[in-house]
Amino acid sequence: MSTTIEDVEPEFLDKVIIRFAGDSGDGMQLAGNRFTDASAAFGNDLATFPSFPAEIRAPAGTLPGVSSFQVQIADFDILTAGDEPDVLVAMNPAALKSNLADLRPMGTIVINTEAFEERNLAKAGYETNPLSDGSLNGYKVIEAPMESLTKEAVKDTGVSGRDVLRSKNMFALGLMAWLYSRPLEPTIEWIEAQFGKKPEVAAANIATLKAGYNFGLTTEATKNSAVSVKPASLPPGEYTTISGNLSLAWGLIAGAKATGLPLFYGSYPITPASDILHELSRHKNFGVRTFQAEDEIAAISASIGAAFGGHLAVTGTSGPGLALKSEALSLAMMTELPLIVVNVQRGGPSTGLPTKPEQSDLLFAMYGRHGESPLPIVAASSPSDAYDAAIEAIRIAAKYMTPVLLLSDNSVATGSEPWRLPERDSLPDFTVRFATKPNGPAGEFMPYVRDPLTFARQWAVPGTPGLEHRIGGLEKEEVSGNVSYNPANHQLMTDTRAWKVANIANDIAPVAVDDPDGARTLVIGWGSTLPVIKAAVRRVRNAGMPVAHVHLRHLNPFPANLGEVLRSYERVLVPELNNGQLIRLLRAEYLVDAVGLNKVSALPFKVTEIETKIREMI
Amino acid sequence: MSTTIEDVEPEFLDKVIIRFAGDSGDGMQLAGNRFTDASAAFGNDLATFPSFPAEIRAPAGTLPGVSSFQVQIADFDILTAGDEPDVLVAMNPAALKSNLADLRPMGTIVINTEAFEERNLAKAGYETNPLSDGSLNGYKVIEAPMESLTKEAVKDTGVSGRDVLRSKNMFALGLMAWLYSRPLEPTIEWIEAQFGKKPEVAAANIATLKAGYNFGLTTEATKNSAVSVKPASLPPGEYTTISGNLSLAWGLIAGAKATGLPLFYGSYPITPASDILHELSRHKNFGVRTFQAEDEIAAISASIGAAFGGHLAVTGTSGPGLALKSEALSLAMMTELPLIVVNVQRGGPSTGLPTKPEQSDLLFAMYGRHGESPLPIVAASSPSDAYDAAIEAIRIAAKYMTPVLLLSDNSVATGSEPWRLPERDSLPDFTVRFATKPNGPAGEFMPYVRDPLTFARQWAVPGTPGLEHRIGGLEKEEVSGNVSYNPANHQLMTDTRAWKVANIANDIAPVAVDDPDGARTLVIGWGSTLPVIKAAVRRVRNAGMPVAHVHLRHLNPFPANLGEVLRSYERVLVPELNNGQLIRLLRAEYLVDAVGLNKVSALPFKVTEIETKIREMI
Amino acid sequence: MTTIEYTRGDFQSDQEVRWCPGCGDYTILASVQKFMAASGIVKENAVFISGIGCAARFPYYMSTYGMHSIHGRAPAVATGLATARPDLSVWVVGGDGDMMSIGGNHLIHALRRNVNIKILMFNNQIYGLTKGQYSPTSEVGKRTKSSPMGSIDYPFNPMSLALGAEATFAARTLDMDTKHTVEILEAAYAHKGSAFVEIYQNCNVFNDKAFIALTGKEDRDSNRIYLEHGKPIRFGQDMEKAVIFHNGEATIVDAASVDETAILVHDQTNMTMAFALSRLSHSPTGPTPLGILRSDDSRPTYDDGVSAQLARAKATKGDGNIDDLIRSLGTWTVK
Amino acid sequence: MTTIEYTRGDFQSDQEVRWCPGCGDYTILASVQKFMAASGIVKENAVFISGIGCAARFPYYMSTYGMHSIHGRAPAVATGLATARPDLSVWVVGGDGDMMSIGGNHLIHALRRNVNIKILMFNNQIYGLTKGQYSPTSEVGKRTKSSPMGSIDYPFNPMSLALGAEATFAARTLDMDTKHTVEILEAAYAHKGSAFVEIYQNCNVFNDKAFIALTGKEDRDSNRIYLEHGKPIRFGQDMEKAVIFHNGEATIVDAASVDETAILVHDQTNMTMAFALSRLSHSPTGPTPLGILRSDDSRPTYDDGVSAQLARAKATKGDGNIDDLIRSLGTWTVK
Ligand SMILES: Cc1ncc(C[n+]2csc(CCOP(=O)(O)OP(=O)(O)O)c2C)c(N)n1
Ligand SMILES: Cc1ncc(C[n+]2csc(CCOP(=O)(O)OP(=O)(O)O)c2C)c(N)n1
Ligand code: SF4
Ligand code: SF4
Ligand SMILES: [Mg+2]
Ligand SMILES: [Mg+2]
Repeated sequence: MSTTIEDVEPEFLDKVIIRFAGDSGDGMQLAGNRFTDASAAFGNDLATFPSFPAEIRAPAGTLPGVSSFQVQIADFDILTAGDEPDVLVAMNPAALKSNLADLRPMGTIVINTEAFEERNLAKAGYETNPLSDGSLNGYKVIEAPMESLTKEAVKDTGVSGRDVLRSKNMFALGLMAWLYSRPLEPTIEWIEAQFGKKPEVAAANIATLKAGYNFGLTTEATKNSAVSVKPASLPPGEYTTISGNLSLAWGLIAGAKATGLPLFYGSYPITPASDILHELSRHKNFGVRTFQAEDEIAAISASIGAAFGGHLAVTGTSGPGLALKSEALSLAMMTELPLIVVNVQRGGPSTGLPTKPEQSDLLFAMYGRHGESPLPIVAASSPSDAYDAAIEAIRIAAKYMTPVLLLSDNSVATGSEPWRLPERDSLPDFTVRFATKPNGPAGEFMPYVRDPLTFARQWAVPGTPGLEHRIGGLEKEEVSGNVSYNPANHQLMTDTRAWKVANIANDIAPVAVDDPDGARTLVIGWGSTLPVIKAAVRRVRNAGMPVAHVHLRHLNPFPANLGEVLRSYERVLVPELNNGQLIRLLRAEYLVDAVGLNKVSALPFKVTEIETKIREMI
Repeated sequence: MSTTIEDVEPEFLDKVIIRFAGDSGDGMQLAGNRFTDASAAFGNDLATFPSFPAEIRAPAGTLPGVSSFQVQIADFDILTAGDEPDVLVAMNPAALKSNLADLRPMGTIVINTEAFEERNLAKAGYETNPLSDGSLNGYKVIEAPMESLTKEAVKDTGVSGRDVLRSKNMFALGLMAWLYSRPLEPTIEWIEAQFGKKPEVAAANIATLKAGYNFGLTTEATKNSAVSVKPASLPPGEYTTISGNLSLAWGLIAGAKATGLPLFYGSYPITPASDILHELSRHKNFGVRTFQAEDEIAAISASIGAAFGGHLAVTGTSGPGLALKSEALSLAMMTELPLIVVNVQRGGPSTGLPTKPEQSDLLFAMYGRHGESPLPIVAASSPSDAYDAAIEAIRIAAKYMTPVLLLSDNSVATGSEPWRLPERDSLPDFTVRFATKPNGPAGEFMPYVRDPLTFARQWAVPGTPGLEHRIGGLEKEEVSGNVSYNPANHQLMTDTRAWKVANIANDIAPVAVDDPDGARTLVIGWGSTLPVIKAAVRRVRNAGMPVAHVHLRHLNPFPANLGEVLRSYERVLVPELNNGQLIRLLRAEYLVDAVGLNKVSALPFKVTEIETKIREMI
Repeated sequence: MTTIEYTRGDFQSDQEVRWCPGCGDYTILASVQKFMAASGIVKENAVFISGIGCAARFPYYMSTYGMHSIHGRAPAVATGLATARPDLSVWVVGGDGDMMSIGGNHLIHALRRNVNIKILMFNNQIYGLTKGQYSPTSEVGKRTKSSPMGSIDYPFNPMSLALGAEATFAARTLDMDTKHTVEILEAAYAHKGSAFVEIYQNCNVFNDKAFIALTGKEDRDSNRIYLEHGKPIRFGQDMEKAVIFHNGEATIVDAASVDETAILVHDQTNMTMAFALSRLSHSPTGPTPLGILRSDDSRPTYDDGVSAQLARAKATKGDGNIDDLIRSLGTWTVK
Repeated sequence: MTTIEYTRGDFQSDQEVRWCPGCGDYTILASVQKFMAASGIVKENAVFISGIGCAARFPYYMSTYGMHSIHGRAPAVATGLATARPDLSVWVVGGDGDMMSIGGNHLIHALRRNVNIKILMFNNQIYGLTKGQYSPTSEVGKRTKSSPMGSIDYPFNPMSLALGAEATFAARTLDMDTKHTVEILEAAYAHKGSAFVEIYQNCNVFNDKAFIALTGKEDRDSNRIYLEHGKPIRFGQDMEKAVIFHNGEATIVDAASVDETAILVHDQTNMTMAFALSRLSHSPTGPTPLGILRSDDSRPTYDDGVSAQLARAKATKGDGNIDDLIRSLGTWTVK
């Protein structure tokens, strides 16, 4: 079997700027050139910008000794090597220090950790280690002990002495090849040609190259995969750049704050959701409790326990983990406790493609429980939107006493974009009021007395005198909450649970149709396809053809006006990164003959793919 | 809280015949009369048939000493107390012996186990104990040590001596009240009136009555709940009477036999699926291996292991267990191993109503996995049909190398009906041929080489020299089966998995429409509603109105002609014991404006409910 | 906290108890209610969490807060509750199937974490609710509906399993022995951390007399080995039997046959000794240790650890401010 | 069965090994391949089943049959396979997270059932694949991405847990010590029933040097306690240390300070002794027992039990006939 052909993907990228930086002895120019060639072989447009130390022999490890090579790769004609790099490879502290300022916010830094020891830090003028002092918090950091990994990789190739570490640039190159799905072949061929006479050197370079690539693969390293299409101009305001996992975590903290309840996050690590756990575990001073459970079932079960105890409970995971949570989620539904279940979708089914984007868990979120078990579903459409989506999910959960599914995906989670920050002190008020007084005729507490408007039951937490009560997974008698086998009651409770969720349609914004020109064709999407659909719609309109766009935040219930909107267009296109999931819900609900544009190739849509389809339809 | 109001259900029953039998001192007449009164209070039509010992003082425990009381309850006018009882309460061996011959096949026997000791057995003329010698295999047996339970129940009531056991008839009565959802109140009132002067006797009787009722509740005892509407006349043939759990178990044995493979059944007990495990564990001489796992995840995982090893593997459960199997089922789908997942649906969501019928897991079966994970779904429509449905599921699984969901429900599982047996030696031949030779260019085995017609991959089992290979849950490269991150390959494999299942539509019978009179209205159903829909359709037709009926065995894929059939009717009615699940699939797939008739009250449909709706629509 | 005077009845709920008459669960319920009334636990602070099974109906019968959750997950639900709300007294109740079959993983993880929850496992060596299949504590050879030719599953020894999972408190008692049950409950409550209490419980319907060796008039005195911390381990009708260490194993001998000093003095803080004692009986058909095998308060509890980290974070970083948090990566302004 | 001559290479698959350079998994892979070649196992009869994790990529690198299943479920998959196909040699491979976190329940149940599978747990005390969170074997206080203030989870002692779960075979070895690893694999294979082998494995990327006390030049000789059945337990640079039983616990002493006869003679069939030895170290930062803690062939295996019941059923009832079965409840005829 060939090494890498299987893994090569003709990645879609609007554009990416990568800068390799290291000591002048680190072979960064070579790494950069090889990466450029591999990309050229691949049909991308390229522009490069090498930068050498000004001094011929600046001392190793110092700032003046840093050498760098920047390459911009794009799908379209480009003229310059770009401005802010998206990725910085930093082989030593000096390289980091002299290049970090250029890196875009939330960019990726690939670090050769072993170079970050005291002597090198001092040479670069660092007083504390940037790897641990928190100064890299705003970036996505991939750490690798490149030196020892290189040593190990070349162990059996016959190189020795100074030659051993020579090939560590190949480690960096291999890792970048994994992150940006470049083929290894051109580089291997080049190495073989170059070192034909020194087979051991060739072998060492190839071994290290592969080691870097495999390191990415084995540790499930993900690139920033969101395709962010910047609007022509940003509206005025204060901005930061944010990735989706972070903003989602912050949204959870903010939403919990809005309810006045402490946040509890139960989770089991899983790509690409783990970073939410990591981020939340850093904010204990917000009263956030993170619980790393033994598995996803324990994670949701513990969260249900915390919810029963009056915490704003959240459990986060990705597809396989959501599958495991299904039974307990049904319990949360039956007990009508607020709970947020975050699902960061990845390529499926089964273990699938853990580091790839896909939107294929929508129907699972909708129907993934036994029995009639309706739950609200909220989806985040972009990295910054994940903040608002999390707050909205919490609003619904707390107000309606219901679990809510919050869908993100790999593109939202690991992608990043500029985010116009909400004003200070603008957090909404969702203050939760626990029950404090008995509500039963005999002075007892009846847990299934409902609010007449929201159908929500009351939340009485242990520790409150006089409200002692029991809940559970057997069917409950209305009002009293006692176990009931009564048929009429089962019908009533089933209907009530359905109504409760359906009724939320009246409490969410109607869909806003983006249709400046009175179009007859509507594109409707959800989740991380937002920027691509927007760009495609813009291009079609620029070509003088009217087309409307709707993007859904609420997947269940649908906004009240959705049916009307859909029926007011002649043609409806539903682009999704799955085999047609939203479209099934729309067709079943509204009987509209919508058309799907589907892609399940572990890649985001290209703007042109959607553009072409829209043009075809119009 | 009142004791029983919560649990009372106005049960739908076409008709049921119950016979209480015991020693003349056992109070059977009284139990029978009370049961009759409770049913009358309930609005049923009734006919009773008491039968007393011929001899005035026949010795206790002997055949001549047996006293019995039969009552027939029905929804419609009845004239006699019926012929074959559906249920026999046998308080001692003599009662069993003298009444068993009358009991209908697959009927229920409620046994007072403690009376079945040597002396009583001898008195009744039994040489071996019928409770353990297998002679009750054809029945559903509910055993209860009524004497000691009665003793315990009355412990604190103050009765003593001979009075203690007097109330054991109340235990039997309470248990019957649970099984047939009769209210306890009328009986309690009667007891209080009757024993007003002996409060301790009244208390003892009430305590025992409740103990019997609670015994049913606590041990999740289920009645035979199927509503079997007998056809006017049975076609000629050899018949037996069968319950759905048994026929499903036998169908699995038969289907495995047809493939030539040993049967492996991995399961964790759960109501109402446990009896499949019990039945299969009795047939080890068929080479059947049953594995009682630590949980449902282990049950399906072990079954996947057995399937990898070349067994015809089956895992059976009910809703909550299916939820737990979701992740592993996705693995089975990805590895494309044959596997049958039996789901005996019960009232949901969560723990729900474990002993009640419901059809609410269809969408869960369809979409209950993360990622794009399509699987065939086959449903059993009646107790006898479960045999054929099991065989069909196995045919599809083995031929297409895919897991198959086999849906049953509480009505199918615990109900019973006459079954026209297949001829001897008529078992179809599904012989599985394992791969024996390498299929790769270099003499290796490539597990994802596919059959051009079925898209099935080859099944090579460990132990076969030269075919060593690895499978797993990461996306697989076509043909080679190696792990692949290639986008085009992911699209291809996703599409192939979808096509493979969709293509089965060409290998199943087109739907047969029952439409003798050229109707304009179609009723379409699935699963255990078959007999009720049939009866309703018959009544409508008898009233001179044409109506068509289709009942689906295959829920995914749908038969190839289904769309055409649906579109050829003006009105389509979809009655389901859920909130509208099949109807969503039909609407999304065919855009037909079907109308649902839905009931989620833990009860089967009444014939009149469906009849009324059809009349309304026509 | 003012002490409130409770009676047993204060802990009885309004729900009819629906176990089979004569079921051992009744006695345990009474013991728990009795213990509760005297424990000093304020009623509204007590929570009973259960899974599914006959035993798991328990919370309905307690007038405290409670949750009848799903099969096997009660220890995990309780872990979340106790971590979120260290002010509560959280109790877990379940059967041998609930805790050791489907729930085995949550049980062992709760024990190793030392979450401050008290776990009561009603071991009847059978699945009661589903009408009598063998459980992970059923003896080899047991014939049930799912094992008509006899079970071939070697059972767990619940005490050994709990200790192997680092339980800081592991004890065993008997449904019938209410006095002892209450004592053990008191000790479990007093213990800092998770406590695992196995209660042998007779299921008179599906597995009657499983514990007859410990409950039958003839045998019980010769088979009950009551452990007491600091006391030499002797038992029998006339305390004629003793436990010694022999060849690295706890072994039963005639007390008269050994030197008094050879008799094992029970040390409930000694892990290996606890394990050795757990091996004295695998199924309770002969002499069986009852009482506290292990109780060690030296390990910090999980919930205390969580609270301490929260307090420390607040002390060093101050109360979190969301407006600052979302600006913590640096901002820029578009005019 | 004819014996086939294999070399290590015969067990290498065509797939590129993708672990990080220097990862302990490489050494273990080599040891397993070496063992396999010499074991006498016919290649097509060997099956490697794994869950998910770095360790769990193992089956791809073996040229035998294999399945890379899902996280935590490998012992259950293997149980099904071994029960269905007792003719195969079934091996399970996984990490400490795979086996002891999400897969803990299947592990303990496989051990108690004594299914004939061989379980190799690569314990690197970290979650490698998901980039370095603490695992159920990580030490308290460990700072990781998910525990920035230090972990408060008390870890399992894998040997204690396995023994508490009735493991009939429990052994520990070290990735670097290939000779010892191969010996342990041989013993595990020879054992009748389930074998649990913990292999300390260095994750040089996320948890480097976790086992330095056992692998570092300076300390290793003084910290490796190699157990040998029937031999007194001595260790150290010059065998100057010994293990004795003291106060019911295994204790390390200067060999010189005790009488030769006081030194514990290792008896691998003795469950309590095995447990006592497992308590000598909780995390391998000091003297740590290596080798076979327990090996007891006396308990029947699960798969043999299943086969025996099938054979007995056939012998007594004859081969099943489906036409008779469906008629077994009695039939009637409609003409
Ligand atoms: C997920 C799931 N699987 C299976 C069941 C069925 N079930 C309910 S209780 C039980 C076991 C009962 O045994 P045990 O826990 O020992 O409790 P007992 O009834 O003996 O008190 C089983 C298998 C269920 N409710 N949920
Ligand atoms: C259901 C599920 N949950 C979580 C994950 C993510 N995951 C994969 S491997 C792993 C743990 C890896 O640790 P370990 O088992 O110790 O193996 P190692 O990588 O250290 O060899 C986790 C949490 C998953 N693949 N599936
Ligand atoms: S079945 Fe057994 S455990 Fe359950 S209530 Fe009855 S006696 Fe008790
Ligand atoms: S992350 Fe650790 S365990 Fe995984 S391959 Fe790399 S060194 Fe090995
Ligand atoms: Mg039990
Ligand atoms: Mg690990």
